[in-house]
Amino acid sequence: MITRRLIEAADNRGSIFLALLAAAIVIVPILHLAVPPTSAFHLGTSAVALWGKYLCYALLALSLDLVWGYCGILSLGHGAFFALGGYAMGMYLMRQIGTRGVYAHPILPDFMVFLNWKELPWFWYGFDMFWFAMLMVLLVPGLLAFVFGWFAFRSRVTGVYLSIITQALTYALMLGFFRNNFGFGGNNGLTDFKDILGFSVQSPYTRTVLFMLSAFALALGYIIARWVVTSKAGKVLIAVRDAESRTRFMGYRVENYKTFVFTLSACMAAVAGALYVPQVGIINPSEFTPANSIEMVIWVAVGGRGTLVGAALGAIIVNFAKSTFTTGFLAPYWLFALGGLFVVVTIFLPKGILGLLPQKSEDTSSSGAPAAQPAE
Amino acid sequence: MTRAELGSTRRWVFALLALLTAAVFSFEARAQGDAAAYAKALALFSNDSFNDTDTAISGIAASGHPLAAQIVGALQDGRLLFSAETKKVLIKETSGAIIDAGTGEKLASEPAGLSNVRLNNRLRRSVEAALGTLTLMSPDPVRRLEAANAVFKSRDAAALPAIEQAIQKESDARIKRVFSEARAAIILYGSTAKENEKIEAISIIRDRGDQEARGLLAAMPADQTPGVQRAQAEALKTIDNSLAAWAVAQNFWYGLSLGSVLLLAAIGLAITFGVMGVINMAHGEMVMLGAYTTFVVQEIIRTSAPWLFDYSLAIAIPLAFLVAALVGIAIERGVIRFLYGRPLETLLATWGISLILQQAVRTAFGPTNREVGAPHFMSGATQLAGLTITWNRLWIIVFAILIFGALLAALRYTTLGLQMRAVTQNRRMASAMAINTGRIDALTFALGSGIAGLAGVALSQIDNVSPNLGQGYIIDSFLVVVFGGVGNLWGTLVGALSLGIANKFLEPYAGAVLGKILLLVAVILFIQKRPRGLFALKGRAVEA
Amino acid sequence: MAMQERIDLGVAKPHDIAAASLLYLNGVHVSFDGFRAINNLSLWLAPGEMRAIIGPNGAGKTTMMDIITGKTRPDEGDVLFDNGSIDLTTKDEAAIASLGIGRKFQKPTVFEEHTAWDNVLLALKMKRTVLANLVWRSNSADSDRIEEILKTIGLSQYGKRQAGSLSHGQKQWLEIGMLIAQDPKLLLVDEPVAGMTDAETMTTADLLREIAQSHTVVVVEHDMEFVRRLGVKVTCLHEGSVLAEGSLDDVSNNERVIEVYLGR
Amino acid sequence: MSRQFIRAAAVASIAGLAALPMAGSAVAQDTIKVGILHSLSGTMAISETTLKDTMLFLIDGQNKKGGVLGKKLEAVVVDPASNWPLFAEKARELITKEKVAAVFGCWTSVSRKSVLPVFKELNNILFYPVQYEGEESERNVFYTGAAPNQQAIPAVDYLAKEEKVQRWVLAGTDYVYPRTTNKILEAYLKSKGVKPEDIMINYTPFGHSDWQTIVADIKKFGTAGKKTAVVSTINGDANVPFYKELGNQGISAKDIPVVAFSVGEEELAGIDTKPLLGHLAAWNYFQSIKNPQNDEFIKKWKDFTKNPKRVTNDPMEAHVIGFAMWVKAVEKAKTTDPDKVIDALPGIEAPNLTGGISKMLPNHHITKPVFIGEIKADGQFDVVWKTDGLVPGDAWSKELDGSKDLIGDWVDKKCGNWNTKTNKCGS
Repeated sequence: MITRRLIEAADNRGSIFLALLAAAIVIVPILHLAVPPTSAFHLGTSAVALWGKYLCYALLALSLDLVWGYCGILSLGHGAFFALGGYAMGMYLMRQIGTRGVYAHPILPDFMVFLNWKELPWFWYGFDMFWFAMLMVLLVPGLLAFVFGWFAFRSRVTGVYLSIITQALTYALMLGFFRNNFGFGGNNGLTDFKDILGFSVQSPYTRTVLFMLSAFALALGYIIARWVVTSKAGKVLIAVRDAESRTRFMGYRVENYKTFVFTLSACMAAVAGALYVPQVGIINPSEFTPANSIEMVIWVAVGGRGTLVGAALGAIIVNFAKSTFTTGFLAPYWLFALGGLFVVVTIFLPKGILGLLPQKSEDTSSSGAPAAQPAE
Repeated sequence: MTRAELGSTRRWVFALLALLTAAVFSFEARAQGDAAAYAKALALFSNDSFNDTDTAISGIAASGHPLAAQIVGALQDGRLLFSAETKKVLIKETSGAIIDAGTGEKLASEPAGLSNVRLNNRLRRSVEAALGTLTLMSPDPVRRLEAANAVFKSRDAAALPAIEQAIQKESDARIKRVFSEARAAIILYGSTAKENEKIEAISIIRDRGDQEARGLLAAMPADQTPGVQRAQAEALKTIDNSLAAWAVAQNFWYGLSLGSVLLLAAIGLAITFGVMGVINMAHGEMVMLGAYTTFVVQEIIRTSAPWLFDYSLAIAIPLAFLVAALVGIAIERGVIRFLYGRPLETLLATWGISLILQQAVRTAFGPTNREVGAPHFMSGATQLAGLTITWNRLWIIVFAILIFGALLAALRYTTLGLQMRAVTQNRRMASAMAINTGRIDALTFALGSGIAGLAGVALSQIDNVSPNLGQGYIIDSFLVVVFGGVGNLWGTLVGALSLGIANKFLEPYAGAVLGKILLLVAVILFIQKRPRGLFALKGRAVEA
Repeated sequence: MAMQERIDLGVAKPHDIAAASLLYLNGVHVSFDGFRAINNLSLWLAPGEMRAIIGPNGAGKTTMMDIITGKTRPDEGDVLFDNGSIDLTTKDEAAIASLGIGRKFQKPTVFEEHTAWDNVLLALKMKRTVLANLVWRSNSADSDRIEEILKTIGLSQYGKRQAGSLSHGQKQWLEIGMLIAQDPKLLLVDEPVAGMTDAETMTTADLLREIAQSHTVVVVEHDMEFVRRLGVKVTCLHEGSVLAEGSLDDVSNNERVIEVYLGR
Repeated sequence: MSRQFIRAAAVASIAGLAALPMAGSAVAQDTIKVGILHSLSGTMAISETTLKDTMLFLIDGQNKKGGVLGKKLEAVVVDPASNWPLFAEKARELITKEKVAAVFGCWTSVSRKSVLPVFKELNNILFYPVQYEGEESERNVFYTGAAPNQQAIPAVDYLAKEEKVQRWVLAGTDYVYPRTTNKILEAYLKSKGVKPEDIMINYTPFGHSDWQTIVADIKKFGTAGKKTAVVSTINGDANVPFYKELGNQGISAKDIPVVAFSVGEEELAGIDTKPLLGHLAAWNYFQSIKNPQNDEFIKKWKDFTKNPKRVTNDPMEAHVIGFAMWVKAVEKAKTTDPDKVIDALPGIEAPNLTGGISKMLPNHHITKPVFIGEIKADGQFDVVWKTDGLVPGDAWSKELDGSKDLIGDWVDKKCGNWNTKTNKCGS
């Protein structure tokens, strides 16, 4: 009965989570658009933009939890997929600027004119079409994850080794995107966006829609992730996490499972990135920094690894704290707080915040067994 | 002798006499004129204008005045003073005494309102050239060598008689060679020399064979005879060939030096990660602490015991080890020991520690870079045949090798090393044999951290001492250890050196950024091929 | 007698032996960093046979299993399966498992966070692809089979317990159950009774004998009582090669075996 | 499931409503808020922390003089943590939540680019104090740092004239500022008759620390017989190892001088300056420039920071000028309303610290003098050359094809990229 109850408990948590998202999708537009700005109940642009960003981060954390929490793959390079998704969206947004750029070039983005480029590089073709850009949002990071995973998992690079080469991957991409010759705007990245599908990215309506889309994407991401982890394949993933070679001896092609979940996760991260870019208005290579990717892991750890909901929650909590901490007199202490969080969570809260929540009495009574140690 | 011839002879004699008289007269006139020119040139110094100073330098140098060398020397060292009011120019001797440059008299006291005669780069070159001509006969061989090099660079035709005289007198073969090179340079750039003289000069320069010789030959005035041009082209080709061969060796040296830096950064990690299996993301911060310790040591020495400055690094080495090791013990006892067997959690916790340490150093020392000076034996470079070897790089390579050797010996021959290996191989068994495993863990971690601290001392010589110092090395260090094979010190050595050398050989073709990217990709691919690195342990123990 | 058989092997054409064996190892060598873990090991198993492997620590028993299951690649030698038709040295673990070779580890390795039921479910013989497992839905045929296996290994009432919370013996049985669920042609069982009580040991022996009726089984074990209870042909390994082969009594009376076990 | 869903949704709605008053607008204050948007942590803290202190110092000084329009100024400090999206978020927070009248901030171009849409959308004012690549003129931004024509081109002119340099190494960190500056310089040098083979361009990544190969290349390039100089747009952290390597490989300023655009007093404080003697920097301000305003400023600054060793530098002066201009503009407009202040700013004059009067131009750049300084042993600069008067900042470089016809004019044309050929805004 434990399994069922566990699933039910998770379901319970999950439905609260989905309900919250649904509520946000309904309430935020009303408060932002319908309630007059003078009212105390009006939700400002900055709050909508901020929460939209948090939701993107939550989706990113969810994708990371899917691989780390359920399959034991600690990716320290998930920022790369997030950023690639963001770049694909950014490229679309750049192409939409058209002649409104400062140099008024009909095709070339400003930074290319600026560097005396004469024609559009081949990899920028097609990004003026929304559908193509959206396809690329999924395809490029997905393909990278697939190829990387295919090689890495087939040669059984695991644990720390994998973490280190994922880090090297995002580091290499960072160096590459910093290069101006690469054709993605170098250090400045892509910015100064105007329209998305003909709507101004700065209008309150677009912002609201983007916020709703982010919430929706998070909900959808959660449902997909949940569907995967509760399927039999999900059981295989957990089996791989806990005893990889045992799984292999039972005839499962572990590398296929890993590649699958890694690719799926990368696509989710990429969608998060694509939604993030129009809301924050910039994508640049610093999103690739390994430090960023490591920070994402702590969101998951704070919320509770292997819980999906916890990961999303952790992302929101940590980023909310970051927004709060980086203003005013607390500003110099933000890194102390973040660093302390890393230490405290790993030592004292191995199950994250969700682990702190009181379990339902029926769960605790029946499971007399000691809780299993989280394994790598 | 015919009349006519006689007449002509007489004419010659007259002419000669006239010439002689004129010469004597002009000599006197020149002496007077010189004194006037000297005074005039000297006065120019007080105008505080770079152009005037330049004129003044050449005027003083040409004057032949006994104080000339002293004045130009003082100018070079910033000891030439002037008074804007009285227009007097004064020399401040190294002893502190003040001499009136016009009269050569010693002044009783330093007048008020003096300022330095300022120099810019162009003037520094003029000073150097002037000083070169003036000090060719200096009794000090070092000065003579400097002078010869200065003339070689300035190629001042006026120095030719002086340098020819100097060649005659010179007994030191090395200086003599530089003198003749300088003479050759003057000949090549002058228009008066004959073809065979020039061809000989070319061969002298060719034998020098370095980059400067090549530059000199390549930029020779264009109006040369075909023979000279041919010799020039051949000499250039010879130099180019030898330079190309040396360039490969030089590149290898750069790679070795980069590799030794990587080795230093990674070797502590080879202990904590390789031997203990602890993913210490705060490793870079240990390096940073070592660098800051060096800074503090130098700061104390600067304020309280400046004569010790050349020993500052030697003093910093044990202190940096100690500081980093103590912080290491604190981290191990405070955090890591709760996380053994959970490598990924360790990674996160130590990353947190690294953030805290960075911000702590930023709060304590400020966010800006800190100045760490180089002791004089670590500044500059030496020429080893065609190789330029910079002293600081050489010392870092030596230092890295010493640390590596010491560590290897410590692990092999000391009790601590033995116990360390015992604990890492079989913790329970070691514990059963009355080894205090907790103590050994702490000490092992302290050793790894301490070595990182030592790396910090070395890196303070070539990199920024800033709170971000460690961040730049952490990814590279991990890659080195993983590439070399975890748990194998030799693997780390080979890994570091081969990555360093590969990087340096890629750099000329791909550029610094792309080279680094290519190398990262290569390492990623390599790890796919050999997941456990170059020197992987095999057998049952690995999977356990 | 063991010597006799080895000579026979030399005379008989390896090809014929391989064709008649489910598992056939000939002249296998493996060394780790210069240490020869397996040294000219030759061994063959007839289909349906049950074989016990004994030998002191470091004799190469586990390494032999690693070789068969594809975890370790031999430096040289033949490892053939299914009447010599399949070369195992070219396959990886998952492929070998799919061919029908199941393995139980020395240290019980069950999926601790899964229930006993799920453990068996994961082992159950069916498609192993990602897609098939994503869309798999529970059905009565599979459930019945799992119930049956749980019953066989005596864990019926523990189906919903987390495997991590089972006792040591129960974990061993669960792992055997998972082997049964895989329905392999060949079962490799590494020290199934280590750490078990005497009663549990005997139950396990009976369980294995039952399994052996429909499967080919290789059991590695130290416990001589247990081996005696199995009552099958015994191979004694030493320093990576076969020292003696025959009935337990023959092997245990073999001089060299005594020498190896007792030392001199 | 569905009942749970509805229940949870209800709970969530209530929680959301309860949290709302917190998001409500701030109450009107009787102070004028000024936003300070400089990184206090992360990689850029090294440069930006000083500018935060400078702003606090300036605001403190203004308040001692009685504030502006009879109100005290209140500094609002945020830490964008060297994270570019966070810059945008913090800018939004400063404007909408804190209701600041103007923001002084940013260092890197990317941070400015990141906040730009926010300032445009919310219509506020940003004073940007750092030398940059130009090619921008925005209504909401006032550029008080140098444009390329106020730093790079005079420096090259100096080298060509005074040092007779004929061969050029353009070395920079690979990002927009060096890329653009080098593009402009390359075009400029070629227009002055320098042959392409006499120009070497090299880019390195941020924080590059192993300069052996590149310095050797420079040495090789520099010993080809023609006088050579390095024009360095190498950024921050990479400079120390670069200069150390130069010194160690025996390249002195006499042989191959290096003129840098990003090395100032603050950076030199972290370098052993012995091997750097004689290398050059081009700035619009040096601490060593002697005049009463500067002396007074340095003294007050040291008092304020309680650190007698604290140095001053060019971006600080830019904030001094920018802040003075903003105060004057607010007083002229008699309001802090951004629209009115933006209109009031062009034409405003404020004394700079080097004895001149800088003026805000219609393109939102200012006039500045240009100085070339040689590095002295004490980490200060000896001014060896300066422009005759003040140089007006060009928003658009005359050397680049894409921008040579563009001008910024927010007074008459109300346009940042007015095309003088087509007489149209933006094309």
